[in-house]
Amino acid sequence: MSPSGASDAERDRDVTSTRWAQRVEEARRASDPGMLVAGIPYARFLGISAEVVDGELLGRMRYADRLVGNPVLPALHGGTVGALLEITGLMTVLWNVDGTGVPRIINLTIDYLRSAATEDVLAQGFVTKQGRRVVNVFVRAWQRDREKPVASANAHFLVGLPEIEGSGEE
Amino acid sequence: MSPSGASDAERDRDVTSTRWAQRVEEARRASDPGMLVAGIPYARFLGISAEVVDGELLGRMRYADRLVGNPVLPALHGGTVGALLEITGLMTVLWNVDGTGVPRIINLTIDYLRSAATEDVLAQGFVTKQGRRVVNVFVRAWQRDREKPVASANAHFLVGLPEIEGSGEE
Amino acid sequence: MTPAGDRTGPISEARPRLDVLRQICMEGIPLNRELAIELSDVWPGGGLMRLPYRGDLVGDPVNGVLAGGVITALLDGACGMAVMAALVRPAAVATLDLRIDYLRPATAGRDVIARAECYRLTRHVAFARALAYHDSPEDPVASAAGAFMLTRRHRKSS
Amino acid sequence: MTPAGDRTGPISEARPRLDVLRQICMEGIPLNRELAIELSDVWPGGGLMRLPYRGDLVGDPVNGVLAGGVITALLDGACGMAVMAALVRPAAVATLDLRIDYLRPATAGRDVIARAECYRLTRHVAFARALAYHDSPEDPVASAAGAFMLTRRHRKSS
Repeated sequence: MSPSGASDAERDRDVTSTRWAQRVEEARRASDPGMLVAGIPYARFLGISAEVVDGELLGRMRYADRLVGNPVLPALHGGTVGALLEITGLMTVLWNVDGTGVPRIINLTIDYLRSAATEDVLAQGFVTKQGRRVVNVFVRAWQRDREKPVASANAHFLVGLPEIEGSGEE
Repeated sequence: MSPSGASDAERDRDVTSTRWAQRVEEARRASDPGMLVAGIPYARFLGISAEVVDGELLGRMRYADRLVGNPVLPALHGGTVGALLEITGLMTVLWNVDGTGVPRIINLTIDYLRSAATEDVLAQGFVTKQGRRVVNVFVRAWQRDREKPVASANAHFLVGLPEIEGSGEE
Repeated sequence: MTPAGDRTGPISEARPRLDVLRQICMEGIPLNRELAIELSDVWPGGGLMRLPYRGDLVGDPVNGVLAGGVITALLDGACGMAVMAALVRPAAVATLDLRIDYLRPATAGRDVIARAECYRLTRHVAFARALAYHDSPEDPVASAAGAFMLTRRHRKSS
Repeated sequence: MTPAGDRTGPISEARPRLDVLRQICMEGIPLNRELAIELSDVWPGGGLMRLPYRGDLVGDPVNGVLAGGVITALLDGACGMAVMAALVRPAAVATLDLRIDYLRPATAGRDVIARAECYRLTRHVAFARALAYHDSPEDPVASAAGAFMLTRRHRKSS
């Protein structure tokens, strides 16, 4: 909230935007969203990747013991499935919406539908609203059976902002 | 929260449950969800009805000037579209889930997708998760073009509770 | 993933004028007039609205409890009002989404009050929350969280 | 439509035992151990959790800001913990849904604290909310609202 903090954030974001723009271009040329996901340390930490299969962008979280939230059931931690939904949502925006500005997440609501077994999780996103400023994405996550989702999320992203914006309050 | 208030609520709900059970039975026999909606004063106030068209349950809110939220655009008030989504969600649970206990709404999130013009609004719900205790319903509202929804909602209902439950805290 | 709310702006410190907001939120909105919703108080970034109990707003005539949708309309309006009370410069406010948790049934025959606050204001997006209650926000009947899009008409559209 | 939360129960007034909840929330949950999340404090119906900053949890290596998903995991865990801290009798707690509003990016290099409270407890459903912040819940980076299903195993299933 301090002026210096704000200008740091400003500079950081500009650097981020430029980097992102380049990465998005490269990934699109290679038709490989995984290149973008690989640049997110937390995605690596959770074993999350993305790929295009039969023209569909899919997110995947590889099972590892560290993802467990309930060792008794056992079940994956809801927060890891939430992160997969969020990252897949972001990729869906980058893949379907023109422009290379960094989409900024406004909010998301995660619905937990079934307990997630200790195995891989897949996810796919759908753009449900594309406004000039706001994109709404619905994402579904499943394990073996696509028709039995373990969780879904509805997320809003802010898009279409210029790469470098003049500073300005409010 | 007072003991007397709690027992009043208890008694009221028991009466309500019995009435609902009868009404739900009657409406199902007549294949007319509108009979249920007509019993909700606020639905009448907003001009909301329900009908089964080609096997699909549809909610409808008839346009009236009182529904306007923004006279400049002009556009319907989001709260009225929210009420249509909520009532259609409830009807979807009653129509698709066995048992005649009163579904109790836990929560809902409304996404506003487009400004709603000053004309009728239609809505349809889909059960997205049916647990023993919780039913998750997705509802979409549109005006002339079903492919251009004006709003959608995701709601949780508590179901499958016995008609008359012993009292008990927590 | 960078959150949207990264350009924090000050919430107006000038006390919003109750009469101006009342005109916008009440007289200007037919549904609020129909529901007889009253803007009771307003302060920087927040305010209070009251919905008088009325039999034609109940969800079930047997128990006389107000319909959930009435409380949704009240909370929706209250959150939007809080955003307007937070703005330094005027903007068009559009609800992106609104979550309502129904905590317990309202008590039949009693008015419902909504206390709303805009707790984060950024250039493009505002966040608000509200509680609906009879006596005290400590004992709510419903709670709401919403995100709002801000559009300033005097800026060039891009 | 009758809200679900109509059988209000008392939130436990006994101070929950930090060591017991710590065992359940921390040692018992591999992800929390991996993230080095710490249960700092607990009280009836609420508590504090701290997530230490770490480079491998960031969303973008350029700016070093923690990924949104890390904060989601923290807020999810904190809300669940608050529900457990509110229970008088033990129950299985399952998250029905969780809404997260991202208010501003976390500051690179800084720990994030989540303050959560279960603000309504009913027989079958509990409602919790939480704020994630660095210094003060008055200046949050994210907020959460969730609904939780309670299942008591000792009751006969029906």
